[in-house]
Amino acid sequence: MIEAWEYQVVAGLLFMIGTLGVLVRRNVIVIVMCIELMLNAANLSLIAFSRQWGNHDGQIFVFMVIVVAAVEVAVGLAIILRLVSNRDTVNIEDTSLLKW
Amino acid sequence: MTEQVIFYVSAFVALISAAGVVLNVRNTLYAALCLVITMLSLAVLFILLNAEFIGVLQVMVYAGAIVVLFLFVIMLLNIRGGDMGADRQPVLKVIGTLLIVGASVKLVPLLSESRRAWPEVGPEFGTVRAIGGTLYTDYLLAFEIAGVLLLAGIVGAVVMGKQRID
Amino acid sequence: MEVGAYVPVALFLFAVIALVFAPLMTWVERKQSALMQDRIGANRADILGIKAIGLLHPIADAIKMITKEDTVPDGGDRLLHTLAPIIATVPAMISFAVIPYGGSYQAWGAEWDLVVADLDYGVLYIFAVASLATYGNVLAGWASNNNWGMLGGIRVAAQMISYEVAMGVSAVGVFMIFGTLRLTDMGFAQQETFRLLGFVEHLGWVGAGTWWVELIKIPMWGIFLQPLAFFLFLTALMAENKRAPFDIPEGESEIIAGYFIEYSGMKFGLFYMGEWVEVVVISGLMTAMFLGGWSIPYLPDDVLVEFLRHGVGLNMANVLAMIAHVATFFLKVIVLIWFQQLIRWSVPRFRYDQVMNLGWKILLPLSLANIVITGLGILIIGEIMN
Amino acid sequence: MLEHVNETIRWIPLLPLMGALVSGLWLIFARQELPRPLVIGLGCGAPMLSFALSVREVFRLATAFPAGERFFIDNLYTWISAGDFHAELSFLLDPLSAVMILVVTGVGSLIHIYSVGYMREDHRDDRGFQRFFCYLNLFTFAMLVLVLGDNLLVLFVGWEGVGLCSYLLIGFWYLDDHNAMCGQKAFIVNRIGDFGFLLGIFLLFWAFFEAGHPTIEFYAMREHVGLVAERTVTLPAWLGFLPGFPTWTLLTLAGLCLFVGACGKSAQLPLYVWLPDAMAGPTPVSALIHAATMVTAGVYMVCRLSFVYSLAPGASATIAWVGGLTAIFAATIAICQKDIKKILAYSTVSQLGYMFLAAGVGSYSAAMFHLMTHAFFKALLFLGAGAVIFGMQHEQNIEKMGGLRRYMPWTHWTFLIGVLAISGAPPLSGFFSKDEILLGVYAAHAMPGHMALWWIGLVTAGLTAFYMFRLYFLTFSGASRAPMQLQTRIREQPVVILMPLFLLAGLAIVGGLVGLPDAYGEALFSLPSSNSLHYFLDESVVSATHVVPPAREFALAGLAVLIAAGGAFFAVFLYYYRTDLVPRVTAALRPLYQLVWRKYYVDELYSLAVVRPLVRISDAFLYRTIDVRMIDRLGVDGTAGFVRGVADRGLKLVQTGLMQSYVFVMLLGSVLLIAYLVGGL
Repeated sequence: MIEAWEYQVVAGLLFMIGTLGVLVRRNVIVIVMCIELMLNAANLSLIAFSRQWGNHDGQIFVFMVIVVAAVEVAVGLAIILRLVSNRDTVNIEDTSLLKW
Repeated sequence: MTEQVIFYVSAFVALISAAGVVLNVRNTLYAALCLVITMLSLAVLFILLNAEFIGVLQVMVYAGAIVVLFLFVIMLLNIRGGDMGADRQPVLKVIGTLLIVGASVKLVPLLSESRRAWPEVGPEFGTVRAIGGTLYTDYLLAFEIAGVLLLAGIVGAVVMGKQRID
Repeated sequence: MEVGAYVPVALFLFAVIALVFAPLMTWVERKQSALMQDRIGANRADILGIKAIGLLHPIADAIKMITKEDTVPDGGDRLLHTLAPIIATVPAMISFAVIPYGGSYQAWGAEWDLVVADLDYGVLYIFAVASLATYGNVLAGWASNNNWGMLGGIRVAAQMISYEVAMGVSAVGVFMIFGTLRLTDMGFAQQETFRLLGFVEHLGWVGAGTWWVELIKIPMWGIFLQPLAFFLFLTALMAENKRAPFDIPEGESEIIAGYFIEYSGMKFGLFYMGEWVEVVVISGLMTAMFLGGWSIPYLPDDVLVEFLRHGVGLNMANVLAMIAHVATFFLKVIVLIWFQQLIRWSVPRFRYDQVMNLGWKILLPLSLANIVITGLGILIIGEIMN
Repeated sequence: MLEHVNETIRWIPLLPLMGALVSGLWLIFARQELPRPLVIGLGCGAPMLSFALSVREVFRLATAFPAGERFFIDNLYTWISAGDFHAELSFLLDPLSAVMILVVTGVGSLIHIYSVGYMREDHRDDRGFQRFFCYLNLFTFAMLVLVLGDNLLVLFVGWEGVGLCSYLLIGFWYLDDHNAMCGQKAFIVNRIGDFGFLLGIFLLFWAFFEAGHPTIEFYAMREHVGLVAERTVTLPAWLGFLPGFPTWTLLTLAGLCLFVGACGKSAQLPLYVWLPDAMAGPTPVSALIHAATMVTAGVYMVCRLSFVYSLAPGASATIAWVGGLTAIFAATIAICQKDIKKILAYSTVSQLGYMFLAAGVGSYSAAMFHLMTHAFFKALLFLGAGAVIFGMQHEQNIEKMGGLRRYMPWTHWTFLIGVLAISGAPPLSGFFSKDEILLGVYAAHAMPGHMALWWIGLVTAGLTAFYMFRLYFLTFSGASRAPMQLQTRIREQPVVILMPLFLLAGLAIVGGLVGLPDAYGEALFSLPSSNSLHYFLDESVVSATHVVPPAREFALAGLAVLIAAGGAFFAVFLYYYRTDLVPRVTAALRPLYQLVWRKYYVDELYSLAVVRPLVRISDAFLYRTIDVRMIDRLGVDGTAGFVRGVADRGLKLVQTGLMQSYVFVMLLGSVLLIAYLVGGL
């Protein structure tokens, strides 16, 4: 029998992998993908909790997260398109203008 | 027994392909494909957790739309490589990686301490009707705000995507 | 339902879909186009001089496809190039699993449900699985290392994402009417009839049981309850299928053949097979949602079984009903396939901007309007009924 | 208490609100006036409709239910809900508020109509016409909320609302600095009173909360007031000079605090100073707000809370004495004034003093009666004065008028009726109401010094007759003292101005009959209980009963009439027959005249004792030291400078612009936090 904590372990590891990706990768598109991984880790965790408590609140949260993710990707990728057309790069380290 | 096998296989695939997203430094497209596989395995886990509607939604939205968008952009920009240029902050990243690895190692024993029995859930749990019922009553405001958010997202994407901003 | 009951059913289904319908489609398509273009059409292939109105062509095609050389372009991605056609074909096939092609029958102590997987979220399953097929086409374009191919892939991605929205939203009206996403439930619901003029009685204009009110009865088919949704949904599904007039990802005149430009042999054939299977899936789904599924108009299942059992006994009555229903279902599917062919060979290919305009500016607003109208209708009818 | 829900009540205040909103929002967003007829229709239609509704509902209230059940309630929604405490936004129509809404909407409608004529040629300000009606409607709304509110909070909303409208309307011609200053003065003085009023509300609520009934609804409070009657408070030692030291009942304290608010709103000593200055507003405003309705809010409040005051004799005595002193004090000032509107203003203060006098001795229904009749004849007088001012091309000095009888006969006759009514000439309305007050004072044996108060009332009646007739003769009789070229242009006013005058004159004549004292009714018409207003109001207010034999009642009335007639004859003598005596009399009484003419130097005293020191302290200490030196330099600039210094030297180095360094810091923080939380650190 699989229990809640095993799902949480998977979710936690997935989140760690996503964070690692955001931290080490330099390609903006991949970084956005890794953010998706983190969101999905949270989704898995919420779904597991929803199952654990036997109510639907967690699933509703996941629904909302999916909505937010869709919007975020649409706008984020549009930003990336602008980035490439303006600066011809997808490297996050080339876009450090926003500082003092 | 079947449940265990499905869980371990899906979890393993999810983690491996997630690692694939991160570690695949040479080809962005493969990273996107790894992401799809992660999403699909997560959908399997969701369905295993009786969240069937959300599982299907996961496939529809993440695999069917979001990652396709990624593919679209990768192909539109014709990005054939992966990361480019030299790393400017290697020390930071090494420390961060160590932190993450350390936290991951602590994670398993930490979470395994709190065991709690799975409750039985009825056949209604996780169905479209049940989720819809909750969504349109208790979470109606959140649902409507989500609608507004989507609209804002559409407008934002259109404005950002225009070639020339007047 | 026991597992044993549906394994043969499923096998039967795959056999019908993959091995019969898809090859037949090639023949239908050729014959139809020939008919519409005033040609003779496929009539050359023969075995020992027997031509059988061109029905041998599918076999000839299959042999040709299998024996052709399979090539991968230089600089292409060998793995993805091989995987792509499979990814494009398999989802289409498995999406048939939730479409019921008959009702529920009791024979010899067992219950026979003529559906492979009766899922609570049936329609969504088809949407989800169908959206996966996109990967096959997109990756094919990418893996070919060909500019036309990649343009085709980009077009596929854009078109799929655009029409998925309209597709999902236009179906919502049907979900609201039937109150379910389960296709078998929809099938049972569509066996009912309603009185077209019933509202005059509910409004109290005439007494209960007035003969001309009772006379005009209409089956509760989706197409009658949701006429607008029928056309919107069909349009969106056809756009998802990427066939003419929505075949801009192929766009022979612009980008040669789009995403499968570098394909040959059975891989090429798989793309076509996927499309044909999708045509059948579309027809099946439309039948299940809008045309009453397996039901015979004005003849509910139980009435039919009750009628038959007096002559042949319960078991055989069920079997006969099953046969009649499956035949009805496939008849409707064939009509819809024919209708799609008619459109395909009548309407010229849209321009890219026209496709996008149709999806975002016509289908989506109309679908949203349909939801609002449906909601109002349900409210008003609910008020009248009470 | 039987409750009768009546959801029509809400439309009585809401109609004027809608009128105000439509015209106000239109002005804000369209930046131009609506067509004139539309403004008039909207501005006058709303209060008139409201009046019609009021009449209908009051009629239903009075006829449909037996005494004791006349109680309509209209609950809009629950405004505040905290624990056991619920404050509803609801309206209450009982006999007390019935009288008030009839006066407010009835007199208000007439004044709205009058304003159409009065403001039609006002071009001092662009879009002034519509703005004026917007404010008037808003005022009507606020006043109706005040009188219809079924708890102290709703009453307070209306209370503040009328204050605001008063401010807006006094400073209506704000381009003139003086008018704006007068508006501010009214507002500030009112605020001082409102502070006490709020304290009173809190005290009352606290008392009822402690007694286990956390409520501020009037009828609920009235039901449970017995529980808090015995509660006392101990005064601090430095208040040892107060009577009754060291323990007061809580109700006395609360009643006094509330009365401070009433002093501000109803212009009683020592907070009356704003009302004469409020005459800077257009004359219809003076008639509506500063004579007929708003200033009576304090009287209404005291009557509404009569169940509190009847249990707080100390507070009642204070009210009576303040009212009496105000009455005579303001009457003396009015004798020497030259501005027609200021005379009427001081007369208003004086009459309000009468009302408080009545309320203080427990004759609440007499106070309400006088409130009503005063609304009729004072509105009439003000509107007549407005017509005079209008005819005289905005000349307000009565020494430059005279002989207007020939030019404006109709105005003259209606004005004369008003003068007679306020002087207490039988059988006009003022006679009955003033007599009932004096009778109440005479009979209030429990009140310390009630005979002194009675004499004060009598003298005031004489003074009133004197200064009103002085005003009348100086304005309307004799030869015109205006410049020749102005004399040729004086004309009678149009119908739209005269019509309200006629109606109000009619009311001023017959208005007293609703409260015809029983003794008169018995003697004249053999009606046993002719004082219908008194019996009608008896359900809402806790009235003291006083039994005076009819013979003595007639005798007292005769004495009052005699004194008033004396004052009037004195005025006739001085200002009609022997006008040459006036300068000599004033010269003979020079110091006294000067004192009264300068209004006892009260404004100067306030300026010296309160305003100047306050301004000095505020400017030198609060503004220059606290605000500029400490808050601005140390607080605002200092914090900003400090943050900027820190950020400039250190923090900006953290902002690398490289997203991943931010991610690293976030990661580090989260890991540390989680490690701390799970205790694994």
